[in-house]
Amino acid sequence: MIGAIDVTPTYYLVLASILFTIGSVGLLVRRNTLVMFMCIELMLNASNLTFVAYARALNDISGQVIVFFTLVVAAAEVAVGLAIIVAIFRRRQDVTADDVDLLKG
Amino acid sequence: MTARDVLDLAWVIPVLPAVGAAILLLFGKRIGEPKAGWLATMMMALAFLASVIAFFALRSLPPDQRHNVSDGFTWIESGGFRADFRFLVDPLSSTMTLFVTGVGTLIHLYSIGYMHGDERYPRFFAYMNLFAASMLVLVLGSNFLLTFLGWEGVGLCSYLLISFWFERNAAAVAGKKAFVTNRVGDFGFMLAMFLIFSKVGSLDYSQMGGAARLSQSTVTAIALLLFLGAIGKSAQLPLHIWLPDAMEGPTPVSALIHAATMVTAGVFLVVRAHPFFEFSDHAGTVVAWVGAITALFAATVALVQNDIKRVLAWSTISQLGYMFLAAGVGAYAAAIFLMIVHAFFKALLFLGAGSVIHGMHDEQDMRRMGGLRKYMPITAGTFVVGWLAIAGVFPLAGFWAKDEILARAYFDGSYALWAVGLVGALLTAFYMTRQVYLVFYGHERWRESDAPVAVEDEPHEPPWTMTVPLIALAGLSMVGGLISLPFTKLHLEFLTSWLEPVLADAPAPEISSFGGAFALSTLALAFAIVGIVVGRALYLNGLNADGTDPAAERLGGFANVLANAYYLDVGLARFVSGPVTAFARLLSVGIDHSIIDGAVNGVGGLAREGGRGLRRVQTGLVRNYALAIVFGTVALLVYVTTQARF
Amino acid sequence: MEAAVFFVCAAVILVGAFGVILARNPVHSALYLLVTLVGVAVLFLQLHAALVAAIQIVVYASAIVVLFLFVITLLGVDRHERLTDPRRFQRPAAVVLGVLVAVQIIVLAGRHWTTGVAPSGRALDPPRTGNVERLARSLFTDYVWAFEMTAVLLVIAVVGGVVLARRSGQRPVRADAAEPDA
Amino acid sequence: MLADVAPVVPTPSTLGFPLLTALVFVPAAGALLALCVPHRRPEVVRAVGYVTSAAVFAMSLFLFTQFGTGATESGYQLYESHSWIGTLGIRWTLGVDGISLFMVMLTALLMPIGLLASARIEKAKSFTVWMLLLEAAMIGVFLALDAIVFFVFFEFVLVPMYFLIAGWGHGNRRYAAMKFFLFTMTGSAFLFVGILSVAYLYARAPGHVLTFDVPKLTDWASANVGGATAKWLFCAFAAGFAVKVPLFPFHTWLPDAHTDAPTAGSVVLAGVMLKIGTYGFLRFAIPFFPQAAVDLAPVLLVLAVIGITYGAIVAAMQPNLKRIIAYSSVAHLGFVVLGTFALTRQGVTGGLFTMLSHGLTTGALFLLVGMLYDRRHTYELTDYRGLWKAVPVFGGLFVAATFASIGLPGFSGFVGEFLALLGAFLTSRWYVVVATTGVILAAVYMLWAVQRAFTGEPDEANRATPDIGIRELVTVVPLLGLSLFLGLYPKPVLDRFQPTVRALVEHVEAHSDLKVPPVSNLGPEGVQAEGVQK
Amino acid sequence: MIAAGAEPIAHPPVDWFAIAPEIALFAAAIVIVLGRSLIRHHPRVHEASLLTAIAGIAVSGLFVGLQWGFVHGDGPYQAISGMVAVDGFAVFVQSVILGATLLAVLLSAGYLEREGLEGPEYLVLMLCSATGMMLMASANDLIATFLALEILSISLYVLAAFDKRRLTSQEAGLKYFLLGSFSSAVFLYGIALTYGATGSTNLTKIAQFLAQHTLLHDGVLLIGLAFLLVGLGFKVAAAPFHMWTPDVYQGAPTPVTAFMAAATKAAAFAAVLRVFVGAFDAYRVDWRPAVWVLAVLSLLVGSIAAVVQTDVKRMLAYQSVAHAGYVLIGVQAATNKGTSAALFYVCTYAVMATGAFAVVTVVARRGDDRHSLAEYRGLAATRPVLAGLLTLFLLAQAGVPLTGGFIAKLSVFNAAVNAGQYSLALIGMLAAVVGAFVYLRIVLAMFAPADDEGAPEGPRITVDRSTGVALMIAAAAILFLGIVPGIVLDFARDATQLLAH
Repeated sequence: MIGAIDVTPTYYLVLASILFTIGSVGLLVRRNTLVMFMCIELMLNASNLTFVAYARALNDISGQVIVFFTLVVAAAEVAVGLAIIVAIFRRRQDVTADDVDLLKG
Repeated sequence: MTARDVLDLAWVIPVLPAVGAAILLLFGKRIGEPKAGWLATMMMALAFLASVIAFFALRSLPPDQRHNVSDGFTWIESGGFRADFRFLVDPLSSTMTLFVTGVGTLIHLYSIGYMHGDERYPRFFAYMNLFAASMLVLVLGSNFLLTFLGWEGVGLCSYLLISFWFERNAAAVAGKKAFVTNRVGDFGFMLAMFLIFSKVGSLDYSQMGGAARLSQSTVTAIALLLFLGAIGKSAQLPLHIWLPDAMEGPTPVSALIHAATMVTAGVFLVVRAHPFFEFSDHAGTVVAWVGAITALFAATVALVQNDIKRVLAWSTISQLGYMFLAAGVGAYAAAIFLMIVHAFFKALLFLGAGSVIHGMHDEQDMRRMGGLRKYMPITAGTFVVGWLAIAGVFPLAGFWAKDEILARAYFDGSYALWAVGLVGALLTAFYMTRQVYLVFYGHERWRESDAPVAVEDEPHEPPWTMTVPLIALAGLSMVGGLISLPFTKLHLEFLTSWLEPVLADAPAPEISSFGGAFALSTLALAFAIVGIVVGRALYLNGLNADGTDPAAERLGGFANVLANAYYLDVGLARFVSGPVTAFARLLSVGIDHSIIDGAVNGVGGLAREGGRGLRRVQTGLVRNYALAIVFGTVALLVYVTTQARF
Repeated sequence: MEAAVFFVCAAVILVGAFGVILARNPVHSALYLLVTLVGVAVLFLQLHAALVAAIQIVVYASAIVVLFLFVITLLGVDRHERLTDPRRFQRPAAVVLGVLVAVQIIVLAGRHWTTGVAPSGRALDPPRTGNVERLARSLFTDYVWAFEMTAVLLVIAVVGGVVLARRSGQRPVRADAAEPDA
Repeated sequence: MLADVAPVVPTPSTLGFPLLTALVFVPAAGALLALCVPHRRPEVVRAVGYVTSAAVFAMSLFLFTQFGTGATESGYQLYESHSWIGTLGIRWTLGVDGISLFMVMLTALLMPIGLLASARIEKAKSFTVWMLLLEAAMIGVFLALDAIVFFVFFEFVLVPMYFLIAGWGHGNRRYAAMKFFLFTMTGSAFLFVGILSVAYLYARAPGHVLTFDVPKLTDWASANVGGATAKWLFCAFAAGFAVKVPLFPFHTWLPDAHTDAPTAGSVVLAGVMLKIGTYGFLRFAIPFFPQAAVDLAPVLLVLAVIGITYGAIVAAMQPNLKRIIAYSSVAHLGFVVLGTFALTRQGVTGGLFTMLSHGLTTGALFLLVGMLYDRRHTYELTDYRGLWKAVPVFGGLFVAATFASIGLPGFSGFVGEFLALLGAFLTSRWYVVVATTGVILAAVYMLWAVQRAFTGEPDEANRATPDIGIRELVTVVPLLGLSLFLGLYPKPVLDRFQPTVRALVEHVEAHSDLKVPPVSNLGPEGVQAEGVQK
Repeated sequence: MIAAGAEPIAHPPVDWFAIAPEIALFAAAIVIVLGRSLIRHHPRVHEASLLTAIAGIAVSGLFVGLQWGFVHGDGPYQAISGMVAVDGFAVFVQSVILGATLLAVLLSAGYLEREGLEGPEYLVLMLCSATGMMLMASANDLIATFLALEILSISLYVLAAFDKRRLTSQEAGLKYFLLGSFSSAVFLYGIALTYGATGSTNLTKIAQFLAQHTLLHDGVLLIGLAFLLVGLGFKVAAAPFHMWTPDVYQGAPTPVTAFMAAATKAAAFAAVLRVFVGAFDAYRVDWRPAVWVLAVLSLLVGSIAAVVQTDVKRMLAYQSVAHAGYVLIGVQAATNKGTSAALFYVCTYAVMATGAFAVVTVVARRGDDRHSLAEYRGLAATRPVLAGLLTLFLLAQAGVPLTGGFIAKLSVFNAAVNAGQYSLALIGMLAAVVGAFVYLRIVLAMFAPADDEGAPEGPRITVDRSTGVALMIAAAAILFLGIVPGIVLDFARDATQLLAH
């Protein structure tokens, strides 16, 4: 039954879009900076999935190549991002984003 | 040098006093007290001399060519508009210059003594000279605009001289009041000039014959607007309010400006612009009635005044009313005639009053005078001449002038005007009699007690510089009537025939019956004598024993109304100034500050509020910022949805 | 078969994603993230991207998630997050906007997700043989410049990490300035 | 329609040296020089200021002698044009015509006077620098014939003035300075968009390249921009200039700025800067869009009339002497706008003359009030009393200035107001009837002020006030003397206005349905406007 | 499973000349890193790093100049598989970035010494960030743009958080990082969708594709476009994606703020112009209104929010949002005129912003936290030259004539009016009025007497040599741009050829 469905790239793309949305909503609702950051990873993954799905749909290898770069970016972001979070934690003993509001107005 | 060459130099006449004024303004302090006065007087005398020369030069021309425009330059020129700085000498302006400079010289001379010891002595003569120059520009101007220059110049000098003793608040206020009230008239004058230019294409007097071709409404509008100017300057109802207050100025000023010359400028303007009044059907009537009513009104007010100068001031208003009455009925020459003789006797009266004030150490209240003829015989004598002249006693100057006006009104068919004039004449005789008796006869009410007053404190006759003008003016008041006697057949109406070229548009009607004229004169004389007799009867001993005024006593409560000039001034203050001030305050505080500036600041406040709002949005929470980003994204996506091809 | 795999993976991925944003403990979130990453990796395989799938597991699932877990444990913040949000509008608004985004994307894209035309010569290899060579070829020809750019990125990551992580021996210049809330 | 109106052709300078450019640059160079003088040598700074401004005045006199006065010389003279910002089509184009000549001279005259009046001011160095920069910018405004160059100066003028008010003013000076700056900048926002729009409409026409050259834009826009476009653009220009003038209801910055500015600032502000607005109307708004100007003239006339009466009434109610004079400027500039938008030769001439005259008389009044402030440190009328007695010469000068300001015939103010009213009467009679009441009101508020401040017996504080000094006399007397001279002999000025004004009015008539009703000619000799034949 | 007989990979020819500027800059960074590691304790390591950085910038500038000569002569071209564009546009933006970097480095030198911060790493990050910006300016492929964006952003996250003594600095770093990554993710997703819709990430190819095909269903493309706009809008700090700006600008070390405002904006706008005006020219009807709204919002929000601020740095931050709005006015004209106007504006803004923030750096003194308006009270009396310079920069930002700011505004409004956008020009001018109010508030404070409310005590304000040089350069540049802008305007005009083929 399920097997009868022809899974076109569109399926993957819709899935990716939902994943992207969940990631962005997660960023908005969570207060823990680490989790917020994980949500960004979800969004990047959604993009990756989109690229790969398009690679398949367009029959073009570029989409897959781009994922490599995304991975590098993600890695670099994680390295720096976590370092920032750690640095802040050292001072404040807390990773809740809402408490970081010295700058406002 | 031909006569025309001489007349081309007419600019000299106003320039002489102008130079005097300039010198005195710049170097007055250095010139010092007596010299400044003498310089000013000399300038006036020279101007008089020049006027006389101009008069004879003009006379030497045939009557129809007695019209000359002097050398000068273009003053204002723009587009099709042009006004020259040139002086017109014709019989009218020549006459005016003669009496302005003549009387002016005498009053300058008088002032030398009168102003003795004043701390701003040179300044006074500077203003006086400036006034004379302005007045001469006014009468000699070859177009309305130049006349307006003089018109405003005399207004300025009037302001400066009324508030000459500006330390006194009343003087300062009076000066301002005079100028502002005059400006109301100027409003009319200016609009009249605009209308004339737009309809006639020029402001030159030589072009005013064109008035004949204007529509009736235009010509009436012009005439009435000019008359508005004249009302302001000549203190006619309802713009008369400034003149009584103007008595705050030094007495020579009152004599020169507020009796003899400046205030008659309105009459001069009407005569100068007579084509408009002639060709208008109704303007003349308006002028005559305003004049008549003012004459009567002012005369009644004069009945109960106690200030020696205020009586004369109201009298001046009244006499000016007569002049307008004359002008209104087309008797322009008669108006000028009265103007001239009025200048003589009213200047005389004012100077006499000044002499009294001088002698009484600045006392102006007639209730504290009396019996002065013993101490000031020359003053008293000349004052009596002035009194009889203004009262219209034969054969003094006033008789002839007033008689001519009343006759013209009568033969014009305006019996009501004539009757009003007659009643006015009676009142005039009465209030002048009252003044003379209060001041020069009766008890010496100025003595506080029976204690003898030190000799130097007693009233005394002024120095010769002051008495000479009195005597001269008294002489003129006596014989002034000679310049125009109503005996056409004998060619004795010199003034009328002299002015004829100017007034060609307004020929005097032939007075048909000499007998009728004689009867009218007799009646007028009778009225004057009645006034004198009644006045003498009431005031022979001055005031009543209890210090009350006999006439006021008989008038009862109405005396108060008269004393306050029918409350016009007060009413104006209360019902016009009050609301106007309130309105102005509303504009400046309510509208300007609150609404307009408030709106401006409101816009600023709006930005500030917006900033505060944005500030609240900027919570400092990173998730909120992300929310804003997502919100923007959604908005963009919504927009994109409207653009996309599905 | 493909459909079955897809739907199972999709379910796993979504469960993982929701887990990330709903788990109260960050450690759990990280683990849910791992679930999602693995699910995505499977889908990569489905899409003929074997190498990418492998890298996904190696770099993402192992390296990155481990790094997350490491930091969580290092900092000892594996406490439960309070569920109440101090800004009450934030969560409903976030959900509404999120739904809107998803709906917009899906509606707009509709059934026409792909409109582009692939350039010739860079086609995927047939599924059986894999794409490694093609991928390498593309990476070192078409994308060689991008590849070189990643070098800068890595340098930054290293330097940045070092700078931030180092406990500086610098003294605060002004106590009040350095510790506004101390 | 006068179809054969020749386009106004600029006459290039034949001097062999760029006089107009020098007029702009000499003060700027002076400012730079003053900037280099050390702080502790204020006397050197002052000397630089005096010498520079005096040199500029001398140059403006030279300009006067070089200015052609023939009846046909209606165009721009001493025209210079050099490339400046080629990419944007902006050229450094300067020229002078009858309209700008006297504005330049007025600026050049008021500047040394302003500096001299401020001889005792603190922080002399920066003061002098700002004043000289202001002079350069203002002269630039009047000489610029490239719309953007004009705008550059128009906008730049704000900066020195802002600093002069904020730095050397009194009272609520910072508020005033800020208000002044923001108000004018708001207006110029519209002006700027207007300028750009005209230039682009021009550039879009076939065969045209982008230019901001005023003569070219004038010729083209007046003939080719019409209808609603022209009206909108006219409004954009008008908004910019109306704030500067200022027209009711955009005037509220003026009393604040004038009152709180230092004396020299007030003099320049009232003397020159307000005229930039009316100058802008004459240089841009009206020639660019004649039909729109004619169509919208009633609006401006109404605002002008409101300004005249309203300004006067509000002035009367002010308790502060300087504020009274400030509000009187609103009224005076109302006459200028009234005359200008009468669009008759007399009206425009009158407006121009009033611009000049107001600079002299109000300048003198502000100088005098400033001296009073130096002595008494107050502007409140209630603090003054009987000053005339205490300071007779000063009082005399003040009264003279008062009457000059009221527009007494014999002073320059009258010539301008009379011509403006006369010109307006020909086309817009009833506006003039209302506006003429301003003549009465002017006397009311000025004389009332004089009465309150100068008459009566002085109290102790006022009695001790020293009279005017020589330096102060030197600042005031030339202004009043000039006002008197021009009131009695305005011909040198009017003659130079004439060709330009004539060309302007003909330009408007040729490109609009304006019909100035011909003045009737009913004189007996049938010769009109020839004066009296001898 | 590489077949043994597979042919070797043939590298595309690497055009070293095309990438020389970036390489020079990055090389300087590497040299500093190496030097720092090898000779750690040498006392002069700071000076050496500084000189290296300046040398790197200089060499890079030299190459940019050479490229300009080449492009001018032989025309623009693409290099390295079409990923790098060597054209006037890149040259212009790179020049601006280099200039801004130079000023920022000069500014930082004194700052680092004053604050006692780790110099070499800071410079490395700044140079790397600048390298990213340079790459962004020349990127002709969305992937290259994305990578460049990440390079510059990640360096800036670290730089923003660099001053570890101040919590505010770290907070700025964290906020910037979280939001920046978020927007990068959105941007990346946009790239993905664009790739799907057009089949390529290469801007030239996208443009060609869109020029040759009319999409029957362009939903995906438009979503992609929207996401690209969000990502880039975030970087240029356009409202409503601007909210990080005030916080980050305020918290970051002031020289970093200057660098962010000046150079980042230039790079980000280069990307905006290349992507929208260049590649998506065919879709101008769709994106222009969106940019219109962004421009208006930025103008209003940036100006109005600054009105009530009391912190000078924050005021300037908000105003930088407004300035983004002005540049967007030029962008949304979508014409050559608009592009060159935007370029000129970016160039001018770089100078004005760096200058203003330089003075802010100096006034903040040791601790970098004296930014409130009260600190500026009486500055004109105590430090007239400094106050004068700040006045100049602020007036330039307000758009006063005879400064570069005026010409910049003139150019963008010029472009807007040319494109028929009268209302936009008007709104821009009115926003400038509000902006002027903000700037004048600062100026007023400086010229107010110091004793009005008693200026807070603090260490003496000192201007070190390199900061002084930076200030002088900025001041001279701003006057140069205002009085004889012709050269730069011509440069910007010639640089509008966006896409090299």
